[in-house]
Amino acid sequence: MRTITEVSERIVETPSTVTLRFRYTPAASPGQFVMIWLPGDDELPMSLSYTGEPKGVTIKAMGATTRAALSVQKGDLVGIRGPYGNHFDLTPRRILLVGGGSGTAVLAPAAEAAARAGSTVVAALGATTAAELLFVDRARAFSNRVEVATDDGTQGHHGYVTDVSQRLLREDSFDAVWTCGPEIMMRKVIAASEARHVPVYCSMERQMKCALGMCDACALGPYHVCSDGPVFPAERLTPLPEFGRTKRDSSGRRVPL
Amino acid sequence: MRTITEVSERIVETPSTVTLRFRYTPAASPGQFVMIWLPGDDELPMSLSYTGEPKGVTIKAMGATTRAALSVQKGDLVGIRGPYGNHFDLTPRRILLVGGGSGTAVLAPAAEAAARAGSTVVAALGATTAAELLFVDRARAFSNRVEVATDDGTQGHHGYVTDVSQRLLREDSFDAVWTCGPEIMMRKVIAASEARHVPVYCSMERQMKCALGMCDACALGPYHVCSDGPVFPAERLTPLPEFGRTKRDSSGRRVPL
Amino acid sequence: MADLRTTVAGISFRNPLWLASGIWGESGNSLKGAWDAGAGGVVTKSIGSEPRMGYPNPTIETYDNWGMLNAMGLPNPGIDEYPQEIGVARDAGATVIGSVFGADADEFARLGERMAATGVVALELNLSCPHAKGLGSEIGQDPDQVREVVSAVKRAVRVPVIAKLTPNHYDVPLLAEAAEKAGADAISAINTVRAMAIDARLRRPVLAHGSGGLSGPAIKPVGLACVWQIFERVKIPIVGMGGIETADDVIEYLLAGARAVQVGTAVAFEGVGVFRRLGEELTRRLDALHVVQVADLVGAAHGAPAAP
Amino acid sequence: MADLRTTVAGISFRNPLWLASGIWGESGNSLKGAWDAGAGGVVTKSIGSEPRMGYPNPTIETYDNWGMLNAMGLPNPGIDEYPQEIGVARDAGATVIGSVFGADADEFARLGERMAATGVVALELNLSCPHAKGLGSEIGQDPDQVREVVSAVKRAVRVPVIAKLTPNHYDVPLLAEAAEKAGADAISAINTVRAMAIDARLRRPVLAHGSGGLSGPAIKPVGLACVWQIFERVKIPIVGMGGIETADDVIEYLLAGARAVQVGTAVAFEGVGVFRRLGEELTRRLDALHVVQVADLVGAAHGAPAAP
Ligand SMILES: Cc1cc2nc3c(=O)[nH]c(=O)nc-3n(C[C@H](O)[C@H](O)[C@H](O)COP(=O)(O)OP(=O)(O)OC[C@H]3O[C@@H](n4cnc5c(N)ncnc54)[C@H](O)[C@@H]3O)c2cc1C
Ligand SMILES: Cc1cc2nc3c(=O)[nH]c(=O)nc-3n(C[C@H](O)[C@H](O)[C@H](O)COP(=O)(O)OP(=O)(O)OC[C@H]3O[C@@H](n4cnc5c(N)ncnc54)[C@H](O)[C@@H]3O)c2cc1C
Ligand SMILES: Cc1cc2nc3c(=O)[nH]c(=O)nc-3n(C[C@H](O)[C@H](O)[C@H](O)COP(=O)(O)O)c2cc1C
Ligand SMILES: Cc1cc2nc3c(=O)[nH]c(=O)nc-3n(C[C@H](O)[C@H](O)[C@H](O)COP(=O)(O)O)c2cc1C
Ligand code: FES
Ligand code: FES
Repeated sequence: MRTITEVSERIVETPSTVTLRFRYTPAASPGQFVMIWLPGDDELPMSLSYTGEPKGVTIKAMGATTRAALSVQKGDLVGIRGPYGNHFDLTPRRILLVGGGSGTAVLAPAAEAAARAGSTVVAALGATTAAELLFVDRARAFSNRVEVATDDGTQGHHGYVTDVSQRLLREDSFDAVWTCGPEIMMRKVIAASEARHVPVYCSMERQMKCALGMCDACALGPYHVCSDGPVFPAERLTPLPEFGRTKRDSSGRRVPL
Repeated sequence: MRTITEVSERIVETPSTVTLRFRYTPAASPGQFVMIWLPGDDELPMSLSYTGEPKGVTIKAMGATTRAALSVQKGDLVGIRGPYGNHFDLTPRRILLVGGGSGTAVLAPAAEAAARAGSTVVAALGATTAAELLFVDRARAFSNRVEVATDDGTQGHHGYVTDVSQRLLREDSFDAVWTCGPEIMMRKVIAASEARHVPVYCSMERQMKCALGMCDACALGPYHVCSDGPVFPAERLTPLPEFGRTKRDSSGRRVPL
Repeated sequence: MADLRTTVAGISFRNPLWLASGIWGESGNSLKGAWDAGAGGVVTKSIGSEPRMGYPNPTIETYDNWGMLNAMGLPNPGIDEYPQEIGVARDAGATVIGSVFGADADEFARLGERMAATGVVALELNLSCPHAKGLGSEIGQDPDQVREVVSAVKRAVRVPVIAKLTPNHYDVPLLAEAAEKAGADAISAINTVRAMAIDARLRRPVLAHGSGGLSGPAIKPVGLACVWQIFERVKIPIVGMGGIETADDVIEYLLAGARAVQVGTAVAFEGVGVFRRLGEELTRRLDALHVVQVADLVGAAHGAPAAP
Repeated sequence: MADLRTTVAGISFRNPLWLASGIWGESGNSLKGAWDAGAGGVVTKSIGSEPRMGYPNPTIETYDNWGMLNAMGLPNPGIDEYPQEIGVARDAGATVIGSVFGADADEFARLGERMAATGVVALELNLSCPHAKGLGSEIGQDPDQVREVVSAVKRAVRVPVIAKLTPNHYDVPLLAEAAEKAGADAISAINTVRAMAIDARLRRPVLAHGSGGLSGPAIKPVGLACVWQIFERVKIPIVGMGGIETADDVIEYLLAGARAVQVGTAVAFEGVGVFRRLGEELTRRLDALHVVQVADLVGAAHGAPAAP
């Protein structure tokens, strides 16, 4: 059962990233994802970047389909099913957000909800370049400490967002770290946090087909990212030989990340 | 969806009639029927002679299958689906019951419920012979006027139950007549009641297969007895050329009643 | 307001929603009833040469709201008695399609001729009952026999001939092609899907006949696949069915390639009011989709694959 | 307490509840997961000679709680890579059945040989995928080709060979007979039912591939009919499947003639916990019915027609 719904708003977030908003009424929690079908093209897993009405996804052009998704216009029809998967634990506490690139898409609504529920959120957001930084303004609304990093130094720290998060972990104390981004980045976040005994929750991405915990496309060690995740506590990921190293392609073969 | 249920009690009502009681929880109203499957044998429509728990049907040996039904014992498994069809209107008023043979089976629970709801019930019950009179004691519990007739004069009026009901209609005044029995009997009841402007409700019987208003086995004029009936106001029946004259056999051919 | 009329094999129907064979079609009064309730055409119960009692009960099993299993066993009053039933429906102005079944081409031709003589607008050949040995199903699974039967009937009658196909075949369009080659004017699909119910506690099949045919929502995806594939392989019009309950179901069948549809099990689940509701819903839905007439949708999903 | 153990083709299984092919079977960890969750046997994803990406998304459509449509397109890592996955499952002690698909008898034989070499207890030949042209379905609908493929594989391997059949045929037992004659050690049935979903508003098929295969509760009556009919025509054991969700579903398949069953779609609807729940429910239900062992139910509904 898909719901065919109209894109009610299209927001260009960065040169490579757009947000699509649409009416889709099933209840969703931050961290969950939907399968979004671009009729005539592929169907993709996308975290909800807005979990209230109208819901929204924020898509970064990575390959053919996500590039096609960028050309979806207001009024176009898309197919939505879900939401699927687990979500972030919103118990109030001190949370450090570490977002890399489009990874910030799933962290933003979670942080918003956590802040509303009484959490204190500090955000470290990274991108290749200033123009690609995502949701910095949105982060300023839920956090009074937002630090950014760019690979080319065009804004904030010149270097990796993990440099920033490492510093924040030293300077401040946190009850939890939430992160989403390239796995190599998340590995670094985990290493730094573990050193300080702060639990880390990673939002993972894998190829998805069924999103129902059936087809094995998203198999990650003993887990299915679609139904056991996408949010995993770090201690479940670090023992996995594939974490940060390999994924499976559409055929199920292991390939380097 | 059938429910397979155990016969919890078996009561021999007359030499040709037994009641089977069984647990079957779906709510039912007096007048409704179930399809009762005797595994290894046929499935038959039977009015509920008890609509509360345990429910019950009262079966008279007519042909091969109903004869087989008589040998069902306590503890045997039967399949039940339903209840199907409409039911008697239980608004309190003065009701005359005219039951012929096993027709009394469906009238008894209806009269009980009506009496409980405040109706006054007068009952005229007929059978071929005294031993075949059905539910006379049960009728005495809900009615302070129960009159019987037997074809052979072994009890009550010697002759047809319609002689009795005609007299009662003359002697007393009624808001409604409920009847079930051979159609020729019901035609007579209708004629006498119409003369006195008392509306009549007849519980009809036809061959049934689906009981879902689909297969046409129970077609009666423009009606399906299973879904439009089995209870019909007389004015719907009298215009039908088949009423009291023909029925359809299993092939759908019209045959004399 | 969208125009619901449709034309199949040169015959025009006031709407595309026909009563399916075997539902309400044993008696003329019921055919009339379905017509009065808004059906665009009414297909008779499948009629044979002789009266047939059908199988003993249980003849039906239901599955929640998604399916129904039946093995009625083709009960019917036989072609000698049946014309009086059709008379009742025709007197009421109904557009009647006469369904027949037989054991071989000769019997189909003789029955077809007599059925055509009752004044039905078209014949539907039941080549597809999944639970009546020797009566349609064996014929209906063999392209050669389909061709023979259709040819024989075509020689015998002048009304359009619709070949009703089974889904229980590895290549349903092959059967449709055989029918088309033999001169069939239209295809209808699908009949029920071969199936069975067993009771775990009683350790026996539920239906007296053992196996039966599955109908209702569960077979809509099966019917759509058949209609889609038939549409790609024949030119004659298709009447689609299997599990139709909503206006969207109707539209899906039209998009797959049907010019009209039939409704069966929904009559049991909802009552004959389903025809009026579906007609109204369909009009509203077509209006909302800016579709002017039913014909504009026929086969319109072909050539629009879901992915490049 | 009832004994859930069962034997199929001389191999003994701790219970009759196997993981069906194509569900959780692409990775060794998942096979291990299903085993750890209580499955009595785990069937691998159908593996081919080369890595295959499968069809693009959408590959799935669901229907409330009664069915699912899929056209995955047989994605699989290929037989070169796959042995390492089986290794993971075998190391965990799982009883693994290796499923393979191919375009002809030669390919099946070569694949079967390599699959057998991984140490699986049996092979399952996927002769029945309804939506992959040239890969099993055409072979699986032709008794001659079924015979050829099974013979070729039997010559190539020593482990038992299970032929998995399609329900999309007018005479499924005919295919079973062909497999039996060619030396198959068991039959498994059914694969999915050919079906399709179309979106009324978008005017296009939902699945990227167009058509797909229906699974889940909706096809249980279809699977039961197939197993029943196969049981009446062959002597080799049968592994039944299609829509199993409850202990009674399992019992019905056993009564129809299956010695074991497979569970697929229920894993999506309920999670892998379905194996533990089914095992517990089955034990309780068998106890209540005074059934001592699974074997006592196999085929027990035959010879008990519902009506005289
Ligand atoms: C649960 C979940 C939530 C997601 N949420 C978002 C989101 O909110 N915003 C967003 O932009 N994307 C998100 N994604 C990722 C998105 O689905 C993929 O980027 C997309 O499938 C790539 O599709 P494509 O066809 O454009 O790229 P492809 O042509 O398939 O690939 C383009 C490049 O990206 C790489 N790639 C593709 N898929 C992935 C992946 N899953 N993980 C890592 N690298 C990949 C390829 O290797 C290649 O280098 C999410 C994925 C999952 C599983
Ligand atoms: C809604 C409904 C409620 C019913 N409730 C009861 C009930 O409470 N108790 C009860 O004993 N019976 C009831 N019946 C009737 C019962 O179903 C039939 O008597 C039974 O089907 C006869 O089956 P048989 O195979 O024994 O008889 P058959 O062998 O079919 O016939 C035996 C004789 O009865 C005649 N006959 C068979 N069926 C009918 C019929 N439906 N109407 C009139 N004559 C018939 C035959 O013509 C023949 O003379 C009900 C029927 C319906 C439709
Ligand atoms: C109770 C019943 C009886 C049927 N009898 C016939 C019949 O006599 N001839 C025929 O061609 N099809 C018969 N069918 C098949 C229907 O006409 C139709 O093809 C099928 O049920 C699928 O449509 P549905 O899902 O809307 O019911 C029968 C179906 C049912 C449920
Ligand atoms: C997503 C999915 C993938 C499947 N892949 C395969 C496969 O690769 N090989 C195979 O033989 N059967 C495959 N099947 C068919 C199942 O093994 C099983 O025969 C069918 O789904 C019926 O069982 P179920 O109703 O319990 O799912 C697949 C089914 C599904 C739903
Ligand atoms: S996407 Fe199919 S199991 Fe996760
Ligand atoms: S019994 Fe089938 S319509 Fe009444």
